[in-house]
Amino acid sequence: MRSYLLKRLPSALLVLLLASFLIFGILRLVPGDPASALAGPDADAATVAAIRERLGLNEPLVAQYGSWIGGLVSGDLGPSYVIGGDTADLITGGLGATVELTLGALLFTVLLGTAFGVLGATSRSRWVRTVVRVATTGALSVPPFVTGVLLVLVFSVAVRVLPSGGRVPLLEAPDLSVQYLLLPSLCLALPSAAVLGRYLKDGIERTLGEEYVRTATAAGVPPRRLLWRHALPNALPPVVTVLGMQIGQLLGGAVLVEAIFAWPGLGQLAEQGLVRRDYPVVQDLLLLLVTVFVLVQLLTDLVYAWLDPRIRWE
Amino acid sequence: MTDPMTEPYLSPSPHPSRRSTLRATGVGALLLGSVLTGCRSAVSASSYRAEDDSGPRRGGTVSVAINSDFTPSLLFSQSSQPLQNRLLFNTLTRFDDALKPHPELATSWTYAKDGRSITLRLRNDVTYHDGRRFTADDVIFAVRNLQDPQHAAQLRATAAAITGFEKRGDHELVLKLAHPVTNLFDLFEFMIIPDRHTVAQAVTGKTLNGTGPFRLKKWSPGSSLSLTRNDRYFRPGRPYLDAVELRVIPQAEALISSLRSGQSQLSFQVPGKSIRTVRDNPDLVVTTYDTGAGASYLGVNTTIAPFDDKTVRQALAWSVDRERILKQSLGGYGLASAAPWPKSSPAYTEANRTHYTYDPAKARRLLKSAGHSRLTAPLLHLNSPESTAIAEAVQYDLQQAGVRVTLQPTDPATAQKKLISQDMPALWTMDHGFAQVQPATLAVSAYPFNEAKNTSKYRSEHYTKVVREAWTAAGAGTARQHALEQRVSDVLLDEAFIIDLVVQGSVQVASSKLRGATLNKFLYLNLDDAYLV
Amino acid sequence: MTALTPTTGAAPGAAPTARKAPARRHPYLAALRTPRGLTGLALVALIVLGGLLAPLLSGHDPTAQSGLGLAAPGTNGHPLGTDDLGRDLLSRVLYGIRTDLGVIALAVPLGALLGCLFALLAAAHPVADTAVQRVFDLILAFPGLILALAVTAVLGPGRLPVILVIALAEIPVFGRQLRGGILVQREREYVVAARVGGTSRSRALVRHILPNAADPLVVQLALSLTVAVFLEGAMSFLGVGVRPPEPTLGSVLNQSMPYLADAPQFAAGPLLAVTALVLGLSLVADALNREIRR
Amino acid sequence: MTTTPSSTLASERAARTDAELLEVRDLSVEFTGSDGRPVQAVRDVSFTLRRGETLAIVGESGSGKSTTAFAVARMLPGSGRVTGGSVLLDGEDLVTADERRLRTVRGARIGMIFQDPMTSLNPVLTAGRHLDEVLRAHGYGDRAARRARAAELLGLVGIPDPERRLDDHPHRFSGGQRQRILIAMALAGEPDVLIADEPTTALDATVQDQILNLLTDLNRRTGTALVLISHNMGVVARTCARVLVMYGGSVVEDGPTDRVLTRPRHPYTAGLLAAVPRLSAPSGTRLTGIPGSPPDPARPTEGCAFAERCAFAEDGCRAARPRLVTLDDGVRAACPPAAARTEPLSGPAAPERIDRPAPGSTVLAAENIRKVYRGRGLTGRTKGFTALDGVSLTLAAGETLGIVGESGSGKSTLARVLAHAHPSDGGTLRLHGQDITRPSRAALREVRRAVQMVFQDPYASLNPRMTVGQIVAEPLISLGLGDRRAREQRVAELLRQVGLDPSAAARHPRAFSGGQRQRIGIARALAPEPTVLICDEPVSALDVSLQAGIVNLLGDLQRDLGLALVFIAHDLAVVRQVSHRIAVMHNGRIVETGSADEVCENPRDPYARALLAAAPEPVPVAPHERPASSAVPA
Repeated sequence: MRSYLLKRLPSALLVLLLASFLIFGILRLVPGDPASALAGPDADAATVAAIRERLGLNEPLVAQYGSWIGGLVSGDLGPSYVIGGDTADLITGGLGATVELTLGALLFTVLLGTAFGVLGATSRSRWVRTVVRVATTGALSVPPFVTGVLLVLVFSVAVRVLPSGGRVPLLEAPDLSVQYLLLPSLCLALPSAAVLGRYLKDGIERTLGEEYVRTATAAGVPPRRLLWRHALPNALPPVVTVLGMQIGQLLGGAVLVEAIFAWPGLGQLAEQGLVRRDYPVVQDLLLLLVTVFVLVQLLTDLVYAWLDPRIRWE
Repeated sequence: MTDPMTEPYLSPSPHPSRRSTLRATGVGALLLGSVLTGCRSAVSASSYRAEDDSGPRRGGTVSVAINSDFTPSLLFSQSSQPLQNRLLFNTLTRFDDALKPHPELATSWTYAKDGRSITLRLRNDVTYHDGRRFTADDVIFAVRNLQDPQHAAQLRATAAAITGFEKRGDHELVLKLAHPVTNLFDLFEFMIIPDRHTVAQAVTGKTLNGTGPFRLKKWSPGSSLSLTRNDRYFRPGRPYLDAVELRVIPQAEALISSLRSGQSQLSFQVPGKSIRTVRDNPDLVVTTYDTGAGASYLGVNTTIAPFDDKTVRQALAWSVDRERILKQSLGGYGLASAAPWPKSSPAYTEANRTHYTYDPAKARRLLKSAGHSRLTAPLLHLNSPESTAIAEAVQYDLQQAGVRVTLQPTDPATAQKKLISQDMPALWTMDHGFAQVQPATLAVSAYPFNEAKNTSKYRSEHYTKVVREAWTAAGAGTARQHALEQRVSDVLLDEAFIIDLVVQGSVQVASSKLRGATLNKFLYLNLDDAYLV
Repeated sequence: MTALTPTTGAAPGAAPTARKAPARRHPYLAALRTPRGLTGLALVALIVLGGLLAPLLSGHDPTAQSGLGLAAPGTNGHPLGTDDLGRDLLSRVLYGIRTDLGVIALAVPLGALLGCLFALLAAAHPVADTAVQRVFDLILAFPGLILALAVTAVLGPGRLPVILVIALAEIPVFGRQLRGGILVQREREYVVAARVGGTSRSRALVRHILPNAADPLVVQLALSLTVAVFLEGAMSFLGVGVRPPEPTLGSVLNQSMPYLADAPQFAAGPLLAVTALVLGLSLVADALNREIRR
Repeated sequence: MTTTPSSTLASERAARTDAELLEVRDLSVEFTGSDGRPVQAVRDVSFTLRRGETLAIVGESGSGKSTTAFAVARMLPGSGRVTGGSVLLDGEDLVTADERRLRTVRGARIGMIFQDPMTSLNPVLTAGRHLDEVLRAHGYGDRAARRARAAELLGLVGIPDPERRLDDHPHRFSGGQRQRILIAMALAGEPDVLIADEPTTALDATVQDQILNLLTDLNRRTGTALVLISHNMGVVARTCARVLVMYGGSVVEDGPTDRVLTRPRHPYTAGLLAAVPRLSAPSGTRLTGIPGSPPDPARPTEGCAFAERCAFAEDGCRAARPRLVTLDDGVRAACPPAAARTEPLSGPAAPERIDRPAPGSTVLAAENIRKVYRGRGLTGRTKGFTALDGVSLTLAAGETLGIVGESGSGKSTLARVLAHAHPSDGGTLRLHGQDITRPSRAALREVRRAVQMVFQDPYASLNPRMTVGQIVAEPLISLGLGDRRAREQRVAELLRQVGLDPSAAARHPRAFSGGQRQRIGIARALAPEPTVLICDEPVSALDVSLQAGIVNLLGDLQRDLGLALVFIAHDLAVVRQVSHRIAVMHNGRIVETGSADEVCENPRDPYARALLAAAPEPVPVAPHERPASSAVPA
């Protein structure tokens, strides 16, 4: 395991380095700067220049990049330019929310995806299979922002069972928090669950046709065990890869869902930061998202290896 | 940790049995039902028993839905989110609807005869949230603070007119003015008086030490600003509310849902065209303030041909159907007006408002007289749904008059930069503020109208002259002042470098259980007298 | 409980059938003739025709505004009613389809092409392979919508950033798939056979490896088109889509959101079109996938 | 999941010792073809099996032998369904039994073993878990008891150190060991019948030998009846007392193995026996085949399915499907002329000598060739695998060099190195004396013209996207030989040369059978007029009756074109017949070389001797060497 990680580390770092160039570069290319955002609509050019000077925006780009990376390495992210507060505080605040949302969505993705996959592949009832197919296709063919608005209309406005938006941190009041979490994570999870379900269904169908399942069937192993003990573990590795990619999708999709459900997460922060040109916030945040993605990929590979003994022992 | 949702004042919902049944079925369908049934509900926790209004009562939390977060770095300028200013801080005076100032931290004031100084007497029973007493030094600091260009306050010109301070004890202060200014009380309405020792932390949002009715409990960036009652507030027995929570809900539909679901009790940011969805809701009360939240205008860059021609600009002014824009793009909330002034403004006249009306034939005639039959021009607008709807309507109207317009949806930061650096294309639509107070403020503080330097790059000696006269005339509300203000209006309407479309009123959407919430002229929320029934 | 008789695997006795049956149709055609494929194709055709024939089908200019404001279906000869600015909804939906088709029909193939070029580059040399894979990782790691915001801020509004963002997002999707396909096909015996027969490396790639590695790409193409429809919608949602007043399915749908509770017919048209298009494309993808894997 | 306790099974078993254990009556099976029409894979098959009996079902691909076996346990894959007849297990009809009942039968009454031990074990479960799952399904004791029993079973099937190996995953076992684990699984429920579907086809000859010994041994020791499905007459001869020969979905002959082998009654059985290459056949003799190709189940004929290929067919054969008729010595045959015939059908034909010229000068020489495959584990540790370890050989013009060895011996790698499909890591290759180990681009072109290759798998080695014409023309285009017209003519000529109609050029490979595809592969290899043809297991994927056609074709081509052939195979008998010289490979080395007859008759190397001994011959074995015959144990 460790040697595997060591081997993957350079390329992961390379991705991070490239990402940092890209993030830094894109931000400087985007017109509008934090100084004019700060100065307000009635500021004169002198004011803007003063603010630019104070924020260090007049320094050469290389120096700006250096001080950014230097800050990252020393663990000091510095203050945000426009939004206010320390960048680190802003990001940790949003991170908690996004992690909650993503984990909630991941839970739904896995639960619904498994249900879709297993029922779709093995249900004897044509009716159940049709329902599953309609559900997965539906989840994939209605845009998430429509799903979100519909969910709110149904569960918060028509039938007031769940809050329409906002968040209570999970550690503060778990029972309330879960209710706030339910709709956004469901909305976020639906497309991923459908994708996962499809892959799982294909995987289960494929593994159920494998000869070792035939062997087990011929030996009298009951269907439930055939499915869960014999077919599923073999269907999982590719599904895990898909799931790893889906986590990326979930993080990316959070921008939209967080807006719909007023979820104060990283997506919102990223959008705000970008709209207001808050360089430190956007830079650190995007780099964090890239890091998370890279880590998830590593984790996916490890889980993949762990699931498949042939790779595990080699 | 007291969670606002679990305050002891909460009452059970009116139909518990039905509610819980629905909850059970609805949530159960969502897989996690079994976990949740029997727990507190996040929904019923926010609702209150409807009962007759038996007068103000103490207690309760009001949740205010806001569409953008509090931005501490913009604390001293007019930001998009100033609601919290009057909750945490106080101003020196407060306008009524007729723009007559009333005491707040200043109990009384006396203008010098020549209008070049004013003596303020301050309350002596005011303390900051941290216990320190409020004194004249805090006012001096507040004025100097606004003079600092880094804080980019729109009323800096007015603040800069204050050139000297004479302290007479801790609670009396004379402000010396470089020249008379008609909008000094606009400054007093606008300027919050922060704690001078913690202002550095204030602009990062760490501490917000004010004298206001509520104190900062916690700012969660991007999520909420939680305030709790200031027990030492100088108005005895106020505020009634225990806590206020400003919750950030950027997305309009989500914001409306939170009002309709009772999760929030108050918002001023329901887009006009969405108000119809809450108007008929018996639990919600829609109140409009005709003192506006600003005005939508069509800006013209006067350095780009053929818009350097006044006739062409006037043709544009005739070609837009303001009533339609009001109805279709803004949901009917506001006042179609060719002039920037809301009805409450001293400069408001019906003649000004209807100076231009919808007359495409006349517009075409004017264009023809200026030698044009077909024009093309880009039009910049913000990429929010509301701004886009206005821009689309304007585009269509201009096209009917023979001006083909390409829309340029732009994100706010880029638009801001172009606004400041005067890089706007030929046409743009945006909102401006500052028409709701003393008319002179508009021309000296609202950037689009600034006589010295504006986005339209319009300059004329005449305009500069009338503006400065109107600003520096001694004594507001006099007939002479009115006449001076009308001259400003005349220039604005005739030159048409800013073509006003609709003066938007602030629309307050509040729970029917919330009473007594008001706004000041700069959209600072005042909840001193607010209570929940 | 669930039935678990193995469901796949060819009938052993049926193997010779295919052998002597008259030469089979091209598998893609065969796939499209299955009920699933036909349904999907019909849906896609319906929507595409609607978009292509928009000028004939709707008697209204999609940007012409009227004093009607939001009007119910049937008002003043507007079959689906009008939107809040009094524009004919049917023509907005139809022209919206047209815009969407224009965008995705350009963006997805562009992304696919670039992805394939990257994959070919990766196949050329192990060093290039590593570099290309990192590029894919990089694109995948960026949240798509944040990328959309940034690209639009740099390039300004319009079709171009939408097309670029969609294309960019598709690069690693196609690239990874083709790269994997090439790696698998390269070891196939018929490729070795061709090499022994004197076929050059490049000719083997073009004649043998690519045609056989391309099957999953065709399926992916259909799936990516659906993703592109969503991405366009999401970009409209964030205000960085195609330049207004030109309608897109996403922008019309977005405009309808404030009225969802009170005037659901506003949302119904665009939603139906989006759903039909996406559903059709997924069915086609599904049918192709099944046929290819046989 | 209810399972019948084993005690009940035991009592049932005790109650019915003398009745027929398994009786299959008029069993018919249908599949749904790719065009949606039903395809009859098995029709009216009947047989009986008594306790402890051993029965073989023999046939070529598509004969319905495996389908029959699967239908007995109701394990038909895909769209397969029983359309008629009954399967009586101790009198209970399994055709009408429900899934729940079938589960108590599978494993407990009928055990099954499958062809490919590589894919028949679940890669993520340990050997112990495999057995545990089965024991658990049949309600065997608690966890500890099951583990003890699992170890016992592993020991029973001959896995050394069973306790320790319980926790190993399948990929840690060799192919033969995996097949042993599968057998242990099948035996775990102590079934009355063991159905083994081609249990040794995927295994090397020496391992095959061990597995067959194990099966017969188990049959003797546990009294489990054995149904062995096989295409290999040799395997059948040494394992089973009775044999059922199937062709085109029907049983054509049925009887005691020794009698069927010595005097086949059905012309197909006779042909099949004649087609099996015999080790005793000397080098340079022709193989015998059956003309034509197997019937298409989708297009059934009215009469006897074999009639088209039968030399003895009469008009009556094509009119009605013949039924099995019991002949004098207990053999039943579905051939009306056979009943009338008194003289035996021609048995194994006398080897026919090929008239071939003597080898000429050395064309291809390899010296000390090495090839190492780099390991590509997850950990990145490069644990190289030496596939070729100092191989030297020479090949003369017009000569056939046979290379035999088991899987992993490096023979396929050698083929690819010789054909320049893979580069070698050491040593020298010479073509006509010139060093071509690392050829320049131009030299490589010359090498390609001179050295061509025929591949093992006729399905995988033809690009499914191209027409036959394109495939055959590919080397011509690549090597720039001839213009378009010339190429077309050459393709037609080549197709004729390999015995195909030139019209085949327009069709895709999928329209052809395995044997025809292999001819296409040969035509492609011949296209640039090579002097050396490397044939990597060219017939091992083909049915016995078709092998002869390909092998003889290669012989004819050698004679006509003066080709030097490298003929790689694992079947010694075939190699001996076609080769001048034989090289025996083992672990990447050539352990023995010599003239074909010499190596086969007097092998010096112990490994070569073992290889020879393990080759099964389709001749009757002495009764004491064979498991319990039809005699019912008292």
